[in-house]
Amino acid sequence: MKIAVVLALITLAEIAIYYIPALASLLIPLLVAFSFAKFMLVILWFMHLRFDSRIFTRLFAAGLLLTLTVFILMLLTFFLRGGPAPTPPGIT
Amino acid sequence: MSAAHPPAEHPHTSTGLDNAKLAMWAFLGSECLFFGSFISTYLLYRNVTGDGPTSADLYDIPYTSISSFVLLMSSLTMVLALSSVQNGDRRAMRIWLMATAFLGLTFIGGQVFEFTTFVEEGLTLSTSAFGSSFFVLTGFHGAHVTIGILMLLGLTVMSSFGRLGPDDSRPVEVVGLYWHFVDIVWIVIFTVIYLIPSG
Amino acid sequence: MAAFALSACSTDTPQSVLQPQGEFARKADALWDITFAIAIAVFVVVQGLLLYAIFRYRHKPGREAAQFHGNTRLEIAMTIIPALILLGLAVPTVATVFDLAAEPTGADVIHISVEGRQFWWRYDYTDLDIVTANELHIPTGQPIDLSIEGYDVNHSFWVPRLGGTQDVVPGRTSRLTLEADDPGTYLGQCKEFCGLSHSNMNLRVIAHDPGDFEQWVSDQQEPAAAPSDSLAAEGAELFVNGAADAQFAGGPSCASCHAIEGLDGAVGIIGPNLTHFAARNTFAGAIFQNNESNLRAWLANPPERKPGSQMPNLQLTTGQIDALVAYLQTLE
Amino acid sequence: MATAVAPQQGGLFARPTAKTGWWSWMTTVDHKKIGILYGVTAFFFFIVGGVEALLIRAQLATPNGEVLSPAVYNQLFTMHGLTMIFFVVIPMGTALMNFLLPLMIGARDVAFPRLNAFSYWVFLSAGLFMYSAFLLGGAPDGGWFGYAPLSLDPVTDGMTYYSLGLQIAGIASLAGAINFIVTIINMRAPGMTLMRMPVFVWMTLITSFLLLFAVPVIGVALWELMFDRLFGANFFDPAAGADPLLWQHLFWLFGHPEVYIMILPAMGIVSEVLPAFSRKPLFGYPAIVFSGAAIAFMGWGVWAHHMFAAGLGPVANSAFALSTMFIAVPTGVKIFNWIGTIWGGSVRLTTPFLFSAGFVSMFIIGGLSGVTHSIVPHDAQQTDTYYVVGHLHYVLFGGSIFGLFSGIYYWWPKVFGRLLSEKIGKFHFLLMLVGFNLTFMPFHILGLLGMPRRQYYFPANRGFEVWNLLASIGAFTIAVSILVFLYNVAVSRKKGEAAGADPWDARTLEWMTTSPPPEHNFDAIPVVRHRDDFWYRKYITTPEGESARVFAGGAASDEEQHSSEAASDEPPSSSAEGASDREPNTAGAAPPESSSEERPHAGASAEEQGHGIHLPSPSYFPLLTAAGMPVIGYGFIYSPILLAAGAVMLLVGAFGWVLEPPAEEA
Repeated sequence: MKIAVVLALITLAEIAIYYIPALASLLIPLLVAFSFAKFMLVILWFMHLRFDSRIFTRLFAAGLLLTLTVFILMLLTFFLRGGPAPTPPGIT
Repeated sequence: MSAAHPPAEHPHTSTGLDNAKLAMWAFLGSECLFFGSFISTYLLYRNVTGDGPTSADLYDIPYTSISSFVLLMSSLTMVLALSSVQNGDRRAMRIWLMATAFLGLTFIGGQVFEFTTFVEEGLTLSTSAFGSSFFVLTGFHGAHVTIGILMLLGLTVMSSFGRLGPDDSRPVEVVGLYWHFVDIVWIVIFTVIYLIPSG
Repeated sequence: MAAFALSACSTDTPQSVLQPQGEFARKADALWDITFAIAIAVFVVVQGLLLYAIFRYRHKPGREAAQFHGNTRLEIAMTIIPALILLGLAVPTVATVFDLAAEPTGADVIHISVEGRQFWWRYDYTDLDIVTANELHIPTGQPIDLSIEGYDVNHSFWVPRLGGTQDVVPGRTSRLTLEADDPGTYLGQCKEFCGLSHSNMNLRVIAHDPGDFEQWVSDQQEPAAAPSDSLAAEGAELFVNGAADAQFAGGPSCASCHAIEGLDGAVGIIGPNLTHFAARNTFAGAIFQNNESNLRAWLANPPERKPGSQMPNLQLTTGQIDALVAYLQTLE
Repeated sequence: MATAVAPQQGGLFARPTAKTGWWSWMTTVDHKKIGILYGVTAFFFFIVGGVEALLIRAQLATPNGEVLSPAVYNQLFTMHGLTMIFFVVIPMGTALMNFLLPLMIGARDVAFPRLNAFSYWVFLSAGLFMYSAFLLGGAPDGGWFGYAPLSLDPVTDGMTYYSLGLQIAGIASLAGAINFIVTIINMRAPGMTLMRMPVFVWMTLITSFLLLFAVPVIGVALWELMFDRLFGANFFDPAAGADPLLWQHLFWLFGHPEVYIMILPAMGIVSEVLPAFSRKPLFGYPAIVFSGAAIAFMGWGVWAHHMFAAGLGPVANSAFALSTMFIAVPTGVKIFNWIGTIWGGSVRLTTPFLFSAGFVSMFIIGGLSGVTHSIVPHDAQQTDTYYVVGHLHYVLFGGSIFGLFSGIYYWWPKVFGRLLSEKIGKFHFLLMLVGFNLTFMPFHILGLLGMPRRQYYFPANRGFEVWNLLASIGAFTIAVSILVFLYNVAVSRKKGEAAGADPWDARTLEWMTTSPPPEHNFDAIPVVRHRDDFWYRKYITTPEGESARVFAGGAASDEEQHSSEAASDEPPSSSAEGASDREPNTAGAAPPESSSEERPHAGASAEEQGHGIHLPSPSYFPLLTAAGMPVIGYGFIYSPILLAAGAVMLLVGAFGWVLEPPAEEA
């Protein structure tokens, strides 16, 4: 129950900072941090990873970390050279 | 499943862990890559809007926040359902399962409404790469929620016909894992897709 | 292995990557020579060990297998030695990667925009105001800066003796540098599968001495000559307006796809620019010699001669073909 | 899922009970039967893919070949690649895994028997679905790599079949991978710690993890392709500002791990076969295991080396060149360890051993040519030429297929109870080795001479003629060698030597039980005390480091042609009986006495132990559920009605699956 209250509060905070202009420069890091917090709360408590076998944690973490690594690398190969197909062709 | 013969006892396993639960966690690990691919596609294309509307034109943050909150709360009811059955209260479990399914349905209803609005404002699957990646990513998430709802209703029905077994919380726990996962995927989608403004 | 030596000596292998004829192909080849030598050495040692072990330790009555599970020192050595060899390869590789990627600079560098299309190549000499197809003319002894542009599907530009490969990706512009040591014709081909006539998407690079290249450039910059005789004039008329008969009229004319500088109304951009068509040795993805009989066969039914060709069968009559061929052959 | 319920007799959800006949094969959930189904199906597709290859080689035997039209040629090379990868090498590995995995870890079945059956039927559906495209307007023709935007080309439905068919095959792989992972983690016999597992089991585990993580990536790419083709989405259409390179990234993010998915099981087989016939433990077991894991892990960081010519820029190219080079290190470790395994052994040159040695030998070549690809500037010359085709066949044919044949010869007696002929087998090996090198060595030369791949003809006068002709002759030699294998199978079925439980004097648990194994695998689950446990039940290691057979009387001997009772306390005296230290290729060897031994009825022997061995009953629902998938596929292409029908099949199948009773009284 406590976890649920925390989750609700974080969501409220997320929306709040979206509308506070003073925090504009911090917006993305803050949002990512909040999102990460919610993510961890759900998997650790709601999905019992905190109390359950380490094997489950490893299975899930393997997929999650692989996803992060591989797709960050992939997106880097695009954005280091200016994003997707920067010169759309005129003719099809 | 393998050793599911009466009397129902936990089958012997090398690790002492339940097979179905282990399978579900492995599947969720796999799902990370699935949604990771779609989210990466979206991140690549979020500004490729062509002549169509952009995310800034479309997103209604308060609206989506509410539906996100609904989905988040459905995780709570799912936890309550599991703890009910673990305490032996199957009636309470069914109520909480129904509540979870109801919240899920509310979320799906919200998504259908959102999609309709976007289409009216001129964003369809074929408007732009942004449109394609948005609809397919959120659509696949919606499909996951829908499958979750079907499983929740299935559990409820089976429980009322006494086909879940007397003390058996395993199916509820396994479906619960799936449900929570779908929820955390939405946490990521809500933050990365809706909240972080496109630059 | 003798086969490799053989192929390196033979002279009738115009697309061999083992016979570089230019600076950029030579850099790749130099790396290959090192790598190949190391690979052969490793192959001989490892394969030798394997065969030796099998025959030395084959079963004979009375032989007992020694029961050991491993040897930590040996295993560590087996990990470190290959890693060191690879490190030795990595350094020149990375250096060459950056070397080849560097954009050539200088006032005399020729910039050409290369576009791969189904199934031919379009070259636009951006500074010289020349557009041509399939046959790329370059001067010898200087780097040519190619900007590789996509159009319809993926292709890949490749002239093995002069330089590496660059994929053509629609929506993207990439670079490739070529250089030829000596005058001559160098063959190349589209390398990325691009549909029915992928095999028919050839290209040629024709390298000239710098003086000859100047001459070629000034020839190309001239507009097409006016048709000299009446048959050719009829062909030019047909080219722009199509024929008056039922099949051709109102449909596409040659000029809806092809441009000819100096011929009013011929400004199409879908097919190759034909301003100096008769000066080319080959046509249609450099697969046909540019002569009258090939040209006639081509005009009679392009998709049959080159499957999947974007140029449709226009149901031309023999008379129309006569006129068009006569005109095209005036386009020196 | 299905949990304890009072068994309901009859009715809608009654489970089938057939133990023999074709219906029993349709409804089986026995991992051994499913393994055989996988093997037979994969071999069928091997023949089909092989015929496609022969047609291609017939076309390319001479310059300007006119055997095939370009449209047909493009379909054939596409389907050859898809077939060999998705419907031959992977499922052939799965066949062996299915049959052997539970036996090797001392389990009665996999963790989810019905899911296992489901995987098979989905795999079969995917294959039939893909091939039905030939009859329905044209097979996929955009290459197995399906590069967009060419794969968006709407001329035929071929690439729609590609996007849906591979998706279905992916579901099969994913279900199988999850099943194997859970089985290996959870179903090991007592004492079977991870580091006591046979290497084949390790490689299965690693392969399954690769599939688990790689399949969703290609799944997403295929969904996106399907949405582009069918519903006008813009994932890969450059006209809408989309970047076709996204397809290449997603495809190779899957495609490179896929290479290891195909080679690691073969590496596992070799790591079983070499020790068995060298009569030595595997050299450097931990190194082999960890290098396998390292290859799998590093395999995720090298995908862009398939895109060196795509214009990623020098930084990305250098980074991927480095990661590619260093993946050669763990691969090299494996090769050295295999040589170390043979070193000092007492090597019996049996057919399985020869195929394994052939694997190592050919894989050295494939590995070295792989290293040459990482030299980016020269890769720019090799890429998309026959050099690459040569390399990949040295890895996938010289590697995977040789390894799989090694496994087939090695485990054939376990699966069918009869040995394959050694004489014919060795002939098969020789012919295949010669044919293979004759086919694919010239490919390297052709590539260096500048012949691009995926060409429906090659022109004369470019120096390609001789090598192409040699390659075509080689291809037909391989075909003959496959006929020799089929002849061997036919001979073995009729008059093959009875195998007994342990014809090779092998090391791992599957040889403890009868050949073929009983439905419940082991009368009593063995307790594992060693790596290569079965070996240490038969032999002790003397203080001099040599092995000595353990007799009932305690005497040790290295003589052949005797049978002995294994020194084992569990199961008491029965299972290892008939283990004979006999070379099947020494002609005239007496058939082991165990071949005629009758095993006690499964139930009876189990009753003696005081536990009923309850194996799950067969089930209709995996088949029904799986059959819904291609129907959905056709629905996407042709009609919403079919789509609905497929969805109904899927749902009914799933509900039946959940609701059927766990077992039926036989």
